[in-house]
Amino acid sequence: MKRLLTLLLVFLMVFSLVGCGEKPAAGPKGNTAGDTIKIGWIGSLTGDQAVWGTCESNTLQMLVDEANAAGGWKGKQLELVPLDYRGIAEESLTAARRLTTQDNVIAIIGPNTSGGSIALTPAVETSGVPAISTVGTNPLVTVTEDGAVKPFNFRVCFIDPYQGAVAAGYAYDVLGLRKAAVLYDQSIDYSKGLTEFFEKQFVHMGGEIVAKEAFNAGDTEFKTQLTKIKEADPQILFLPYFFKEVALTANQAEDIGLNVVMMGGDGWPSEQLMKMAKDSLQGDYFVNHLDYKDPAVADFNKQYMDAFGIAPELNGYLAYDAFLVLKAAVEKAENINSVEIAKALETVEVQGITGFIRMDAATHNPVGKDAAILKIEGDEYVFQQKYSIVPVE
Amino acid sequence: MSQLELKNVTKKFGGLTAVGNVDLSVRKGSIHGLIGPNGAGKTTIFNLITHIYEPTEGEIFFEGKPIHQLPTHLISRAGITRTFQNIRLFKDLTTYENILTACHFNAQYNYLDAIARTKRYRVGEEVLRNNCELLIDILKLNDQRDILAKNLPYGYQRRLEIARAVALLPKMLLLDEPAAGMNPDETIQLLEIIKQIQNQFDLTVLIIEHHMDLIMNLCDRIMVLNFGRVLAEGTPQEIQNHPHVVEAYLGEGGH
Amino acid sequence: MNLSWYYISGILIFAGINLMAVQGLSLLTGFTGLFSFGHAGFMSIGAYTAAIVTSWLGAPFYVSLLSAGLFAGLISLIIGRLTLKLKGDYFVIATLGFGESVRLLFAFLESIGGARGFTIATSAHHTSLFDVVLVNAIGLIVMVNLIHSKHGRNLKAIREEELASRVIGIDVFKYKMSSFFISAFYAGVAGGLFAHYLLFIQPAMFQLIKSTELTIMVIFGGLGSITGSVIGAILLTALPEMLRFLNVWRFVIYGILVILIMILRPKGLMGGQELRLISWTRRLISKRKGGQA
Amino acid sequence: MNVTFFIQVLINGIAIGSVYALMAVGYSLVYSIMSFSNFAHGGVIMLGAYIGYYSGALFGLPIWAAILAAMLGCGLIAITIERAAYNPLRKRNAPPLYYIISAMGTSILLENLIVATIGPNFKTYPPLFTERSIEIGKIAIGKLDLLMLVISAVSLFLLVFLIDKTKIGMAIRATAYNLRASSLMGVNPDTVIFIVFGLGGAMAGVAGVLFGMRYVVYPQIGIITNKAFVGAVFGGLGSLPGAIIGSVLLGIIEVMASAYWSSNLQNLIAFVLLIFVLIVRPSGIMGVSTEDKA
Repeated sequence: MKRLLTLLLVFLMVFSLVGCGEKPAAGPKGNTAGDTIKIGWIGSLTGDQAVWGTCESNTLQMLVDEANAAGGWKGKQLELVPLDYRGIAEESLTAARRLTTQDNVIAIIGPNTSGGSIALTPAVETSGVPAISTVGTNPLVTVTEDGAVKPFNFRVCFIDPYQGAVAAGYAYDVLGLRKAAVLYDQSIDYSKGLTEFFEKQFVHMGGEIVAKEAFNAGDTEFKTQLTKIKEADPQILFLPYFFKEVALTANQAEDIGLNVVMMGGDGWPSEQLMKMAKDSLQGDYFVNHLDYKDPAVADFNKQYMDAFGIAPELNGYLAYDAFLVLKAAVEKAENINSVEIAKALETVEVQGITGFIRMDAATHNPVGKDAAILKIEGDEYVFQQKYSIVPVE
Repeated sequence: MSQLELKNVTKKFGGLTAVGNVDLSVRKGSIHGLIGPNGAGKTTIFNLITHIYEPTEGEIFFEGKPIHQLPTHLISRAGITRTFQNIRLFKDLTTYENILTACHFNAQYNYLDAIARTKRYRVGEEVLRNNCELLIDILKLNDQRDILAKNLPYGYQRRLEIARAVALLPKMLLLDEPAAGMNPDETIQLLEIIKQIQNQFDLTVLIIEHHMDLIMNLCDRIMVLNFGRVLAEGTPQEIQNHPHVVEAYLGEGGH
Repeated sequence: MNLSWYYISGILIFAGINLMAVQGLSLLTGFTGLFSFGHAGFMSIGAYTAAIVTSWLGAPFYVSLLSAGLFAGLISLIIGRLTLKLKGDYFVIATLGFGESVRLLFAFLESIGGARGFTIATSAHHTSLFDVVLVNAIGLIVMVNLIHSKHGRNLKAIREEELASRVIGIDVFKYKMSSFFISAFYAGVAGGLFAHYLLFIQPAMFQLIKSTELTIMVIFGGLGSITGSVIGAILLTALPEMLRFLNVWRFVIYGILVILIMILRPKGLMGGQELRLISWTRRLISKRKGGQA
Repeated sequence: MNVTFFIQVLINGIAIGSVYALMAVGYSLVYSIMSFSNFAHGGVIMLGAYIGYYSGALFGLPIWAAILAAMLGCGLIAITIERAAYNPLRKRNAPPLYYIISAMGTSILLENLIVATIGPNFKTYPPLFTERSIEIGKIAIGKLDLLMLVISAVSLFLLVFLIDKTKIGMAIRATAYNLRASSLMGVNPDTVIFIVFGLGGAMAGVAGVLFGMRYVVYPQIGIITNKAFVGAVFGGLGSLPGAIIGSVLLGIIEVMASAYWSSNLQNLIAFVLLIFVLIVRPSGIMGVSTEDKA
């Protein structure tokens, strides 16, 4: 007993002494760039999100190289420090702790999940380094549960409510459809969020949800849900999830003879979607940030194709915009210091590849970003119109 | 008065009768032998007494109380324990730990006592350790105390298994072929040890064995089984002269 | 390279959280011989319990940890009652089914955030390294004392030979239940620490891979060795961070290391041996004293 | 809901169940011999899907040839895994649960090896049919589903035939009965284990190609085998017919739960049912319960 007590005391004393040093000083000082400007990135290079993560990291490396070739920012060369978090939320916190204090980055871009983006908040707030989420769409990424804005968390994508509402509005208003069905991935918050706000908006406008079915990430068979949906005889089927499952759903809908207009969000567009299910998706719509015919988009697409031999995913465009937003903030800030950059980010305005981005200081979300509605016709995503809506509360 | 009583006990596996209508009565303080050719159902009887198998029919009484519905660990708590034909020691524990573990009945303290290391725990552990030392002395396992059970020579493994059984301070000990694989010297030693512990701990012993010398020297009474049925029962002299036994078992040329 | 203490302490906190769960699992696996692939389930139950207790009831942090452990333990009693009679792999599979069920259930329960997760009130305590060390130290003392008692010995006996244990009067089922309960309690407390470190939890954090990682830590360190579990938890938590220079290859190497340890040191790093840190330091001290005299 | 709906759902269930069955027989074969759950099986299936994809995409092989290539490739891979990760444990008589950990290490290794070399991108098989389904009355059946059902049935039939009726099969069954005793009967357990892993791998190859053809190929598809695993347990570990029946049953139960109750609970029901089945029949539907022998 005595021996153990002694051991315990020694143990505790050592650790509590060291532990005391951990408490942050009042108001973080942040990191200031040295000879180079270090930008951190957290995303998936392994795990089931790696497709999107790899595209983000490729895009950023390409942009960093390009910027360096052009003389860097404010005369300083850039350096990208990419860290893999396997899509596991808690690993993003450890990665952020490292980036902010060991690598002394002036900002973090990523990660690509809401969970990861929320999990790293304590680290960025302790160190005073801004984090710009690429596709973390959960409102809680940038605000707390009480609605207070988190000083160091930003994002460049839509939040869930907006896309869902846009899809509902377009289906009801423009396409004139009244009976909708939804199939969603209940294990990911993106899909749940879109579903919730699609439903709210559609019902509010006077439409009816005739079927609502769910599946879990990793599932590949949706025929039973689709058979149920077919029984309910909807006019439109909303599929708020990512292209891999969208393609499987569309093909399987075809298999069971469910022919109905389908609609989705920004998880849809990908070269892979067309490869897997072009025929099953003819005449279907999705909400997106950008028009693929836009010259800026086309340039980037070509550049990316040349460098990596594969078309970029949506995350590439958003990583691109996160980079532009960061660049604008660095230029705006007096010193290349992370706290000052975070301050500058609050009021930044840039013409991004996914639209015009104006950061809202009260929510740290981009506002005024129009949603584009695209239709799949042949091999093309055909731009229909810009569509915006004020979502119901 | 008999300490252990089997009444019309039957065990069937599927359609096969392993033990059929066996009546057995073991007197307190006696050494009772159980012999018969392989597959005669001897070990099955042990398994039925210790409730490793559920009897298909029949009743088992120990000290007048029915035990055939008690789970195995309560039967040993009631005072019956055993060894195994194919030796089942705690292989990765030392001799000392094997015995110490089996002593656990002799101290009563709960989890909280153990966690807080209360006086009850310390006194209890003291008792256990003393018991354990005593057994190591009696069974002459001093030189083997820190050797892992799996590394012990065969004879010592058998001996350790007996020590572990005796550690429970049982009233009745069932020994399943304790001398199997032993040379004559070791067998004689074993004989002495069994006699000694039977005396010292006031034990009733039920023993399965193929070594006829050992059985005939040791036992007060013997039961002979064949094909799951009782062939004969009696004193060693009676058994040796029993015509059926001579024919069916001893005649086999045996062991 | 200059290492940052903030980064390292972050790893150590996770190592400590894992260690808490691994300690319990070590009792179950290393000392009782039962494998579980469902302990992420108990961790998640602990995490949600602790989060709710502090966020909704405003209870103090350490009270929430205790309730996390107790609630996870309570659930383990129900699950154990139903499944502990199963043999070998069937029990492993039942625990796997339990772990997945719990995760799917949490994702389904909208009142606690469903798949989107649960955010802990900002006023709640934030798990520090000190908390983690303190809780683990208490956990270790309890565990070591338990193992060095007749109850610990009975568990080891069950691990070695179930039938023989029954014959020497050990109530195997009851002891398995206790071991399962204690391991679930530890996992629950680990979940509570985890929730208050991240201040945000979601069901996706408690996938099957988490359960298997915990089991790998126990076996990597060595079955039947608490020291091994400590080493296993710290080393394997830190390993992916240490292997970062390998980029996408780091989990290839991780996999290879796991196989190599099984093949080359099938008993794990410590394999039933305890590092006698105390006697070792004492010897060192007495030697030094001798030298001075 | 009407009869057509029921039949449509039932067909869906059998189609899913047949995929599970193809994956589950590999588990079951290995379990029957080595008594451990081979968690690396999912990884082998994943590799099978890639082999099928590349034999089609790079060498332009037709689908039957791609399946053969995957069977051969996966058979070899499974044997290699046995040699590298399990054989050393067997030589040391390690308890079955050590194998599980080694299997998990292998599964982590395989998934990440593909991520690191081929990359995380999704790969799609070229479409086999332009018209995707045939309609019988009001019921539509996917041609791919049908093809898959046929291939699964044929390969499962061949496997069962092999185990039940041939000399090799008898050796395998003898070994399954008792690994050590079989060597006394003149069967070399090493050979049997070699064959069993080869066969299990070959079945994994078929499953991988069919899976890839019907869905999509990516490094994490091995995770779907968790369901196949549940199917094998349903049926009784180590029993081949059990694995097939259990898997098909699981497929049907899943879709029925989703069709007549709630699709939110589909997976939850599968796992809860798993625990329930184990409680009621601790060795599965076809499994043999064993009594402790003293």
